[in-house]
Amino acid sequence: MENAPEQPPAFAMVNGIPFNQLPEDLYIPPDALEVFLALFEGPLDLLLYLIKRQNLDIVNIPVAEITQQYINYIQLMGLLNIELAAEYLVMAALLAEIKSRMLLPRRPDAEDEEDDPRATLIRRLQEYEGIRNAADEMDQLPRMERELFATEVDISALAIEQILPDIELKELLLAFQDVLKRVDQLSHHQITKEALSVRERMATILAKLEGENSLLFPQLFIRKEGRHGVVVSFLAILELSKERLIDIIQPEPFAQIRVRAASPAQAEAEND
Amino acid sequence: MTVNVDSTVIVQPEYLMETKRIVEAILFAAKQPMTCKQIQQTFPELEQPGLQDVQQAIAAITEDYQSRPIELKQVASGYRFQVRSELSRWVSRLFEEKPPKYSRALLETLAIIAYRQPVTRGDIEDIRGVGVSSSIVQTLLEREWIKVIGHKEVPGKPALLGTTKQFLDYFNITTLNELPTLQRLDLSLDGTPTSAGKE
Amino acid sequence: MTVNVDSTVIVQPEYLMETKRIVEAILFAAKQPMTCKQIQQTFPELEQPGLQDVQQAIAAITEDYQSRPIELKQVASGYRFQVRSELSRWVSRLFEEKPPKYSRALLETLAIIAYRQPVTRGDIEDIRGVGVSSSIVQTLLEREWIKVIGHKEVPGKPALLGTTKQFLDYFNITTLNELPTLQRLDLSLDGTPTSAGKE
Repeated sequence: MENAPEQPPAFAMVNGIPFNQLPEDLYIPPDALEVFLALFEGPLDLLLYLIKRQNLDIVNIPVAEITQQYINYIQLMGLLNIELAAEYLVMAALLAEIKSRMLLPRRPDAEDEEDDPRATLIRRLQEYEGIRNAADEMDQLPRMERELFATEVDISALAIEQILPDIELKELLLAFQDVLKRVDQLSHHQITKEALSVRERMATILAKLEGENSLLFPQLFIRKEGRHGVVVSFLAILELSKERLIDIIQPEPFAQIRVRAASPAQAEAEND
Repeated sequence: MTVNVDSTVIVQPEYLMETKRIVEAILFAAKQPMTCKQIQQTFPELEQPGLQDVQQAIAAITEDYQSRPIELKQVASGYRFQVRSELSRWVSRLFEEKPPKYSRALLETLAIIAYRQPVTRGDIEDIRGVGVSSSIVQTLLEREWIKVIGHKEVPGKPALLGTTKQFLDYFNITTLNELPTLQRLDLSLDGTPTSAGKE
Repeated sequence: MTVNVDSTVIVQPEYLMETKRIVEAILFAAKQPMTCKQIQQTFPELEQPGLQDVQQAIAAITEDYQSRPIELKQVASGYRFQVRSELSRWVSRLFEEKPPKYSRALLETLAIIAYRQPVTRGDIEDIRGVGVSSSIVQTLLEREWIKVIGHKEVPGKPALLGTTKQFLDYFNITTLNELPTLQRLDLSLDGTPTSAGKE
């Protein structure tokens, strides 16, 4: 870098410009810096970044220096209103503690690594670095939907017997009862044999009219059903007419009454 | 392409081989049938082969798979690989599952159609108080339990649904009159531990 | 069936259809990788080939597709046909949706579960030094890359997470050993750096 030699290494490179200080100068678009800082996955990630940036070995962290840089960073994040996870502050406290302990003279009998205040931190950094690298490498593995694609071979030519669910008549009624229970205005007595046969006849008549231009009124009755059948058919015709499903036409006075399906385009009947 | 067998073996230029290879890969990866045009346009813009090249590749691939248990087949919307039908017997067990159960919504829809026919989808929604998914209606149509028996003369001309002869056959009854009524249900369910019954 | 055209065409009785041909059809028709055992059991009960026959058929099929743009590949949960990765450049253009990109947070979480399983959420947070968002764990569970494989016997009984076969399948490998080696520095503080350890 062509900056003054005394200057500490840049905190960040934004658009190729080394960034050394808290953003008092307006060179750096704060948004860009924010994006950059938000990239860190946590305090360990930030620490690793600071160490790697100076080509330092994890096991020889210059704690004092790194602590200062780390604190500068989280101040910067605070200044930019980046939501700072509590973990960052915990780490700052830990670093400060290590730093202070490093300043104290070591007891001569404490040769153990256990007593080196840096040991735990270093172990965590190493572990995290390993995982971070593994995650990177895993991301490079060829994977489905990106480098690899399943073959899609159609099976519609196969005769596959689909087993369809069974239902029982009772279930149907139970379902209907549940529906009725939910609907206040409908009450049980409406579901009588009588009403049902009218409903059925309505369906039969509509089916009869399907594909026909129109039918003569008498054609909708079946003589051999007798009086009861005639009444049912008649009620069905009236109901269909009321629901505007059929038209009843009499072209001129005293002419034969004809009935036709209300839908003019018979052809549509199959597609809805 | 292998067809004109007039002794001269035409050595294919390499770029043609490549095209064939890519076309084959595309056909295998595609989730629906592909037309020549669609295959052509799957290539990067500056590398698109002519339609004729695609056509030739398809012919060559079809030939290559002549002896295999899958075939490249032309259907209405393009070409696709499919398992040959003569293998049904062996492959079909892959797809045999336990019969699923119909949903509450489907049962209710069918019940409403049976007891209230002819009804439109709107009617069913009014009665149930919730929307009726088209997949339910579709399932019932495919099962041939219901059919469209007309159209209502209102804006949109909604289809009127009713039950079919197959529906009656399935439940082993001859007319809708034989559908159980609620009164009868109340009697027959007396004492049986179902959710229905008395209020 | 194509024929060696030497005058005598032997019509094969249906039940003699080659095992290999059927295995190939099954592999193409199946929607997920198939183990030898699963392939064997797809055959009708009285015609099931030995596992060794299935294995042989798989070897022969793998060979047959050596020169084609698709390959028969073994992954964790069995064998599957897939388009060779060198053709992904063309094939990926079939799909409008870009393949999902996963965040570093998700990948790191996944890596910890893969390399350190079984782990609790707390373990993951310890290693990463930062909280694990539940949406990441949720995403991984939904993709069926990880699953709960038990509960730790500590207060709160936190779930222990591990990876699934689908995870290996997705990354095109058969076992966890095929994951990239986890490089770890030694823990010595005496200044001797980097004797790499393997997991």
